[in-house]
Amino acid sequence: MYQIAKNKLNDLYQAISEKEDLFLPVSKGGQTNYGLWTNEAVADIDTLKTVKSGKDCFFPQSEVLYKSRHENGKISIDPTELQNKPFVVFGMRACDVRAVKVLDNVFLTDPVDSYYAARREHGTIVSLACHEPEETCFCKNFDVDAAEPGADVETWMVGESLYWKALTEKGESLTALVKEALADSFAEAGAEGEKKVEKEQAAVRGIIEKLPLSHLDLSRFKPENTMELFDSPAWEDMYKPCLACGTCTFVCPTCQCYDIRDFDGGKAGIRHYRCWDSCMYSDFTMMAHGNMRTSQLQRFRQRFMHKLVYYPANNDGMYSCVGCGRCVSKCPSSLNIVKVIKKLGGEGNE
Amino acid sequence: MQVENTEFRPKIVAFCCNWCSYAGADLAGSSRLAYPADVKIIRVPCSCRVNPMFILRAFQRGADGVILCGCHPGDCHYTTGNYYARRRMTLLFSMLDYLGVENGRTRVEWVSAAEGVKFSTTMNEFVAKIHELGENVRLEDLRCKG
Amino acid sequence: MQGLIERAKELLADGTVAQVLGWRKGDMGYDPEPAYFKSEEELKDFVYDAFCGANLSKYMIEAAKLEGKTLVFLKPCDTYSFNQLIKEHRVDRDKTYIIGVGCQGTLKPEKIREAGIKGIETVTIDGDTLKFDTIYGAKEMPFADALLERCKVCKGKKHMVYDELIGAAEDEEAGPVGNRFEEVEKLEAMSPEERFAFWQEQLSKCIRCNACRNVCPACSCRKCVFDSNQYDTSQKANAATFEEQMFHIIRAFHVAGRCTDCGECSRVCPQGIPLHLLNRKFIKDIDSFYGEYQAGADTDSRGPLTNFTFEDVEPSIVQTRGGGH
Amino acid sequence: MQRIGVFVCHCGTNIAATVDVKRVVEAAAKEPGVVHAEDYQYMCSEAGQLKIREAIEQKHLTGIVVCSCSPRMHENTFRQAAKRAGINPYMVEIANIREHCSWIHKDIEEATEKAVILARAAIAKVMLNAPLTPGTSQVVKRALVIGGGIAGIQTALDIADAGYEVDIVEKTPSIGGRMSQLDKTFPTLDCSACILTPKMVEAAAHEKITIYTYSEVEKVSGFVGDFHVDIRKKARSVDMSKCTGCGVCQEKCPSRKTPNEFNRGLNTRSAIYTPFAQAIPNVPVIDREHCTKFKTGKCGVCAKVCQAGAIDYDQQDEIITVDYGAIVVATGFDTIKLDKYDEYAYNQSPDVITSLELERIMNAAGPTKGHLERMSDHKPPKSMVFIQCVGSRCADKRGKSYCSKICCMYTAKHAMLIRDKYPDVDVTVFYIDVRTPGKNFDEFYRRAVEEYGVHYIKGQVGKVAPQGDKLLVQAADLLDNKQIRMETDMVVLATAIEPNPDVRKIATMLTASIDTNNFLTESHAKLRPVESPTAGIFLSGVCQGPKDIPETVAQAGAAAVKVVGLLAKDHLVTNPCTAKADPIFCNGCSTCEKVCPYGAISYEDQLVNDHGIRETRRVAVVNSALCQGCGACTVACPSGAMDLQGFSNRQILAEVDAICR
Repeated sequence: MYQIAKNKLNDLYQAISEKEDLFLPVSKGGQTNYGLWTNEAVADIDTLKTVKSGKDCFFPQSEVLYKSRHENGKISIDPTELQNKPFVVFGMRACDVRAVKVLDNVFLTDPVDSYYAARREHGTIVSLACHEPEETCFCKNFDVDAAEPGADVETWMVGESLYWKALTEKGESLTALVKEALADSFAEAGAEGEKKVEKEQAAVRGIIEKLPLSHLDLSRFKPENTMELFDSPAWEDMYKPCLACGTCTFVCPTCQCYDIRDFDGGKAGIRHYRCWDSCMYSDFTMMAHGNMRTSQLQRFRQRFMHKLVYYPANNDGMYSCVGCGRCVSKCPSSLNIVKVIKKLGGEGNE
Repeated sequence: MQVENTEFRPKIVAFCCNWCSYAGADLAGSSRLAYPADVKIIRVPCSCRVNPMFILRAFQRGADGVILCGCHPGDCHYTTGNYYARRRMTLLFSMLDYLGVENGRTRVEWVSAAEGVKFSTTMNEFVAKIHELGENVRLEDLRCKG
Repeated sequence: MQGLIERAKELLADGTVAQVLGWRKGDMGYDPEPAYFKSEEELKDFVYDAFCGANLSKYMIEAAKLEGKTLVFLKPCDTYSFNQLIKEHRVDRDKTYIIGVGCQGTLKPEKIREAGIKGIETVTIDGDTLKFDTIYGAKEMPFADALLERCKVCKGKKHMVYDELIGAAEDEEAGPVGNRFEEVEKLEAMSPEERFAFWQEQLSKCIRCNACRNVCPACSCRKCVFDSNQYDTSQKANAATFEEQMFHIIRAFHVAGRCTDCGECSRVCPQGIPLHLLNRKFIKDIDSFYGEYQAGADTDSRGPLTNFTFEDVEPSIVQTRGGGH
Repeated sequence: MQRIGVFVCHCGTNIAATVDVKRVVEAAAKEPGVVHAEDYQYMCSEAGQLKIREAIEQKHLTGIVVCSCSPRMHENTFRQAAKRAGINPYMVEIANIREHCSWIHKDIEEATEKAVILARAAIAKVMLNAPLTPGTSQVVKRALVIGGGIAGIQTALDIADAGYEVDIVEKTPSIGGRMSQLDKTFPTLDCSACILTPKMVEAAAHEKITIYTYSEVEKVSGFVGDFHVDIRKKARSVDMSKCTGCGVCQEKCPSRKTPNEFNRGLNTRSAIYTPFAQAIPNVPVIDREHCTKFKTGKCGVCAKVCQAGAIDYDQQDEIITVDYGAIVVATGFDTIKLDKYDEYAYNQSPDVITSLELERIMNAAGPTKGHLERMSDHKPPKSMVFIQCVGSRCADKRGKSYCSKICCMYTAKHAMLIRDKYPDVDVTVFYIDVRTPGKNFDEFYRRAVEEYGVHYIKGQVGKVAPQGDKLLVQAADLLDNKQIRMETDMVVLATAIEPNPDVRKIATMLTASIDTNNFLTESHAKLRPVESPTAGIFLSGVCQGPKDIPETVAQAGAAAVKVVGLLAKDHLVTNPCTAKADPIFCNGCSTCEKVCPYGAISYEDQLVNDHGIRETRRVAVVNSALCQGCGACTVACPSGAMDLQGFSNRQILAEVDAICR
């Protein structure tokens, strides 16, 4: 384990970004979102939750798949090059790291999404343990340990130092890179460091235990209850405040639905691109004949049934909610998955 | 005259109402009153047919200036169309200005069917103004470049 | 609040209304959700406090399709939106029973978080102070510091439309507070370059979640142009900055003269974009060019963009008025 | 899939001299959707049209683009050609590469490049064109003529003679108009009343003509073939059916101080009056503003003396609504106000008069019974000065930029008549130019100079100043290059004429366009001179531009023929480029209705199937017979539900895209 003083973090970012693109939480216009590190960027790793998760780094909100052009009666096609340079994502919290696994299950299983796969292959994730979790956090319910975030490298901010521990090969090589660049400030943490981290972990776990949403009962979300949950009259009551905006899906680290569209840029040619879609939108899964989900109730139900029932049924019981709580704080109508779990989940929620 | 490639050739879209301004442009033509070829005219039935969406789209697609010409207030073929256009464009232009887009890139001018001279001078002036402002970058859409 | 519940029970019981649209208390004390209540039993979860910021007017579009009358609770500024919707034939006044509720300002939970208060277990509004029990200990902050921007420049405590009033302010007639155009004026005073940089920074945060649009009572289109192929503008991507400008300019333009300045757009924006500054610019321009106009103050006046005078200012005013207009 | 043909016209050298048409053809051929492109000398010629037809038939074209002159010129020609070849006439778009390109650019490179872009825009548009079918509408076989002067009377007579009903609406108590105020007419010097009165009588007696005098058009709705007009028949206070026209009421009326409009205020008239002796109808009206009975309630003399009992003080204005197939505007003119011409002392001296006032002085029925005398002291003048172009051909804002056209001739007439009747009166005319284009006009003017000894001095008068009982005239003689100061007894101002000020109001009601001088605009200056751009509205007389009597009569006849041509049809084909609402997108918010100038939009509850959601919704419905296709509603509509056929959102955006490409 290594450690680096908090006030030297900019050197760390600088060192990494000299070799590889570095994405980390950046404050811009009063909000913190993942962005590319530059000398002008204002890194902000203190904010617990970025507005959007780090999902963009691997599955960007919008990406061009290929460009085509019609010129002099001929059509040419120019596919987008896959990610082929290494990059680093710094500061991902445990929930977001878990979310990447959720996405992996979708995009890396056959048929493999080559755009996503290339980014995963070249991306190194440096996670950051949570320090003061909030009341909207409910990661514990999904066995996410905010004190031990995992990924290629995991880090802890304890007091004025960042503690750094490589977990994978990619993590080791990033560590080597940093070590070489920052011989003075990036040092072995030693046993004392380990102890500090352990203490911090215990404290955080203690807090998490006390969080109001840490003890949800998910027991009823099982494949065998699918139809019962699907037909629950509770949906009728729950969906009504939903405005059908895409906030929950766009801030969600695990939502993976996308749409593929064309943009005619005139002389610049046509861009065949994919972009995040939201199951909350009325044209989600719209087909030529119409839409199989004609009401907001159906669309609303789809989102939560997918997260809590369909996805786990296909992925060895892994829920595709990671308890990050972004939807809890961002929904304009204060609707969220927790309210759904409480209403439809096991009796433990009473 | 040899036009050099490096020279800035603005793209200017002029929406002209069918009854007055388009006819005014025709008159400028038949009177051989020159104005730069950068101006391309789109015929619309009335100035009130011009949707702010059209103007933004032109900028998105790389236009450097957009001008809307209609009948003089009071002379609208449809009686009141240009009055609505006047309010719409005033508010739209003010909004673009507020967003930091150079306010010289948009213009409304009332040109009657008899005002070939005015049409030509207006276009000459407008093109000169756009030359002064240079290329539109603030409302460009990178997806439409290159 | 108890008064509201009792009255709602009465109206349900005597058959005046078939359902009640209000707010249901949430888990955290600051997260009530808009909800329908159909029985006395359900009404036990009814809540009305300063966290009930949601403007329920827009829900009345859908409510018009329900069986029977709907009782809706509207705050003073919500009634403007409702009136505007009446004008546009989007709600059914005859199927609505409006109880105008008093309002002392509504709060933005985001501001509490910004004040560093986290791990909230309970919230209490104690006069001018917000008191919190958190897992990190007891915390408090001034009520006024958590107010939504719109409430700091409240346009008045008067209800524009209602069937009855409960708990309305005694100073119903009191006029607006503060200068709601202050921020707009600040921007106007900047150079075009500064303005451009400001909006660039703000609008580039947009994730096109459409929350601003979907919450907006003026954006009541069955199908938004940005979701349809009517103008070839259907776009979901936020690929280039222009996309955001186009969306937000056109959205503001479409609601110009119809926007009541209810501030819901800015309340819900997950990225904290001050969207109300776009709408207010239009309102300010309309006021100064065409005379003061408050959308939703009535149900029959002609909106400024469906009206004109022979002497209206020319668009060239934008060039001639100079900076700091 | 569209199959587009592009036809590039050389227009002789009009286009081909500055646009490389071959390159336009080459570039067009490469555009998506284009399957045929060719050029030709004159596309509008028979041979050119045949080429279009052949290409349509052989290549199975679905739409065509003609790169040629302005669509205002030949759009219809090419639409008809397309129609003859079997495709919908609205599958035609014109790229205007003449007026908007070849004629204004000199550089071939530049002009060609622009022509290519214009062609591209038209191709992009036509790709999105949809076949449109015009509807039909009924024609009401009745015409309205607004204005009862010689223009209106002649138009009405010609229409009536063709067998159609005509109504004349005249705002004053009698038909006759300006011509009835004239004494003699040039260049024949026949008496104006003598030739006008029979026409007035004929109109009044014609079984197909109904005359509404003392009436005004209040409101116009509808469209060509089916206008609905509200006519306000102002209360005459005299029962038309009872009055015998004996005139006793006017003789006995004690209120006699009202300025006599017919005599241009040179004398006064009674409060109950007919404007002039030959008035039609010969029924007086009570001028309520000046009548003692109406002002104070005390009088009633006219009612007492009327043997027929025709006086009716309680009469009310009556509004009648009549349907017409066509409307002719014949609102005529007035002289301009001379407030801004202080240098001529018109307001200071009664001996400075306008030419129209002189007509009344010279007229036997006028204020001086036809004796030439000064209005100040009623003495005959010994010397008179005529000043030309007062307010006409004016460079500054005080007057009119145009030539009033009739002044040179009537001044020659006045000078000649005065010299003939009063040879001792010295007559001097100050002029800028003497304009005498017209049959026997120049001869007439030369007679005035040569036979009647009228002094014509080329020069403008700088000042007229009353001095004792004389008028001092200061002028410049441009030919002799000297300043002139002369004394005279009377000054006559050839005052500019302008359209009747009411015309602006009428034009607005009719949605007819007017130019900056308030003259009604003709549809085409050369080819459609008596039609307004608004369908079904025709122009007759000076309301369209200055003209003399024979020209007015000729134009009146022309307008009548156009009206007859219209009324002879049983059905009219309507413009298919109308607005249309898509019920799936419509919010029913009533915004579009508010900006529609034609009241063409209404709302109804319709069952809508929106991708599987079936519900009854309030949606906008456009009456395509009323819609004129301005498009105001399309922009007012936030959801884009309202679109304009032929100029749809997507078509215009396609043009924008093509131009900016």
